Amino acid sequence: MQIQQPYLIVLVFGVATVGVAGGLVAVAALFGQRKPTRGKLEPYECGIRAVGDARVRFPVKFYLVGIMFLLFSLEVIFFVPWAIVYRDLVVQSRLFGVIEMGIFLFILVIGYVYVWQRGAFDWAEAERDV
Amino acid sequence: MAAIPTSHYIMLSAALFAVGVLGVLIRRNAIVIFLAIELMLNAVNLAFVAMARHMGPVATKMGGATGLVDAMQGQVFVIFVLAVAGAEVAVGLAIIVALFRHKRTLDVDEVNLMKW
Amino acid sequence: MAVWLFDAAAVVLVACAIAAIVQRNPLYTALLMGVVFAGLAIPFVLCQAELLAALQVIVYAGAIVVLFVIVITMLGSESREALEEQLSIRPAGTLCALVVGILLAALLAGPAVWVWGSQRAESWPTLLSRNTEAFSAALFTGRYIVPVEMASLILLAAMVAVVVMIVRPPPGSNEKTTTKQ
Amino acid sequence: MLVQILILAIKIVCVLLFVMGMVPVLIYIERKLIADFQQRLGPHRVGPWGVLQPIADGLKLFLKEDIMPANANKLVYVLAPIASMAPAIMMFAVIPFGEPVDVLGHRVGLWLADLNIGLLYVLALSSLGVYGIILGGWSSNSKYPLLGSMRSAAQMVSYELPLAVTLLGPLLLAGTLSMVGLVEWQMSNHWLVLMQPVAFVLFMLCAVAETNRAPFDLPEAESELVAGFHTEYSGFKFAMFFMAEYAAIVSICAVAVTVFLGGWSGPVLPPIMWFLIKLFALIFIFMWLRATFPRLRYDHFMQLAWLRLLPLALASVFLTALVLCLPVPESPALVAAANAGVIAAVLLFELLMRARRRLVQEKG
Repeated sequence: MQIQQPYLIVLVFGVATVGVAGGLVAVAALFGQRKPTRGKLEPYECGIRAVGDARVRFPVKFYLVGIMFLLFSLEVIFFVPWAIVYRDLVVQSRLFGVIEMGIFLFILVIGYVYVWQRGAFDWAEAERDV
Repeated sequence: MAAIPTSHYIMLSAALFAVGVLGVLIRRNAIVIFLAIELMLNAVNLAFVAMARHMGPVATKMGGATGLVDAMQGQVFVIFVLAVAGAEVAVGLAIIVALFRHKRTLDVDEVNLMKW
Repeated sequence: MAVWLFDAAAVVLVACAIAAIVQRNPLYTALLMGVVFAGLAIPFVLCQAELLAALQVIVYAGAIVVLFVIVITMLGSESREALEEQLSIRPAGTLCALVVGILLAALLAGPAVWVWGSQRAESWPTLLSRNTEAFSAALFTGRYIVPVEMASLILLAAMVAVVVMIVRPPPGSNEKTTTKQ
Repeated sequence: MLVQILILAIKIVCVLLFVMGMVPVLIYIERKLIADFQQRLGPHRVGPWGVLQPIADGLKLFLKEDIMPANANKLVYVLAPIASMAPAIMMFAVIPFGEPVDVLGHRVGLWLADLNIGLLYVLALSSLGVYGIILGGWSSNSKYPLLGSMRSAAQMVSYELPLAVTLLGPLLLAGTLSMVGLVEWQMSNHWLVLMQPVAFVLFMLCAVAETNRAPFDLPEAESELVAGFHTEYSGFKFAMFFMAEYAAIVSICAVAVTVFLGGWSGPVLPPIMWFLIKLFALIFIFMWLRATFPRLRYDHFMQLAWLRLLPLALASVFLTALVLCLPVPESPALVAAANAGVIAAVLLFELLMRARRRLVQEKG
């Protein structure tokens, strides 16, 4: 099980990191003084009293970016194993790897161009489109 | 370190899948139901990986190509599940957002446009 | 050692999953699910699927749950009532659900009994040392070329669907919006 | 066995101390540098040449009152700084600082863990960095933080993609995901920055955006959003966000050094010195950028990611792949030329964009 030993170390390191970060927050909470007043606890709005609820609804653009990120990152995860074995693919049959990924990339580019042409990446539009 | 018996994986997978099914059954919030579906897909992924390891050498006997490649069948499925799950989430959340804009609700019991 | 680690992780994961589905606040549900999805990397690594473990974290915890969190925070205050559903505890229903869940888990765990005694994984370690390469080779040396391209097509379809549903057509086009009726 | 565990513990403590210790150092260097750029003195009161200033600031923040706004979601509010700090530090688990050395008869690598998927581990952690920011902004229950966090989230996910794609080029050439493997490959071949210059530049651009640094610091644009997602944070939790930002800079620069600049490799000086020299050189670039460029407009900024960097990165990867499968002996110069050829592609793309815009204008 030699191969998994580094992962155990990473797990230990992760626990240590979160422990240190959490510990710092906890210790700092003990030291800081605490004299809350109503004004202090109000949400900051440049000095005036907060108007309305803070949790406003956002333009759908923000969500669209998230979704495009998800779809494109799914495409990218297919590139990773391809890149790992690419040299082997070239050795086995020269053009197979590049053609295989070429088709994949071509389909991706169709989607990209469609999304782009429909103005999904056009943020100036978002101002009007709340 | 001893290898973990495959049965442990299958049981974890079964438990997570059952929790996912329960989530779909008992909740009415569309977002939560969706997350529960993702949980089920994850449980299936886990079963795929575990069975790939379990069946690895057996698959080698059946296949024609190199043993390494054949032993990876289960794992290869997982990456396709990931892709399909991602696409599903993208479209599903788009539907949820569009739905919310119209009906101001996420309750699946109140969304009965398709019913007549 | 590995078995302990696995079992501990399994218990935590199932606990988080249960906590997630009985949570009123969907943001907590999403975050707990994120923990479950990221935590599944542990069994994946213990199963010699390191590449998939990383992809699992990148795709699920890094993209899918982030998207859920963005949607939940984005829908904003008007939706607070819509988001937080009243979890009504009806004893009979809860009991039924529990019975269904246990039966289902037992049914699904059936294969576990089937593979209980058999330990066929011994010859596997010889493949281990280069298993990310093996995985990549399996995916790209030709056998799965059609599924790979199909995956790309599915993602293309998803892209088109999302844009059609969410983006308004540019002003001037006579296309009808699908979001406004 | 015991010795190994001891060595591991020492290594973990060292890495943690290194990252935490880099934060005050960076703050001091940055303040001095920016002061030089603007012909001011910068901190000079606390300690000789003001070197103790960051420590004094840290102590002050440690003892400050910790204000939690009413209506804040308490649990998430406390978790957010931790969630934004942990991934930045955890990235260091796979960074190799130097060659393996012999300690007490054990061969010890100057890295915590040489994962066989190191590069993906880095990507996974950088994609987790978004949580701290979204949660911090959302839980404060205040408008500026929420706006800042939404912007920040959109920005980070947008630049995440080209960042991941630029790492594919080196992966294609070296064929390994292990960080140590990458450094060793570069030692026996060439530094990857020579073969992938465009990818390196793109990576650095995305790194600046990922760490929310000027000129891409839109989430914390003072003139628009007060302080962005951490407006409502005070005391030590604020300091945590601050530290997280600097830790993220150090870790992303360390990744760039390992992947593109040959990690610890270099003549004469000991390997770890080379690593540090390269690291500080890249960090200097970060500060130089901040001193030189004004902030971008938000729509331009998002378009930069999606319409420029992403296609550019994909083209650079694909051209590299094309060159590798040519029936000629592989030469670094050819690979580099192909990579630079992407620039030509971009100019073409730019021309097409211009033409399209003109067409649209004529129509409208």
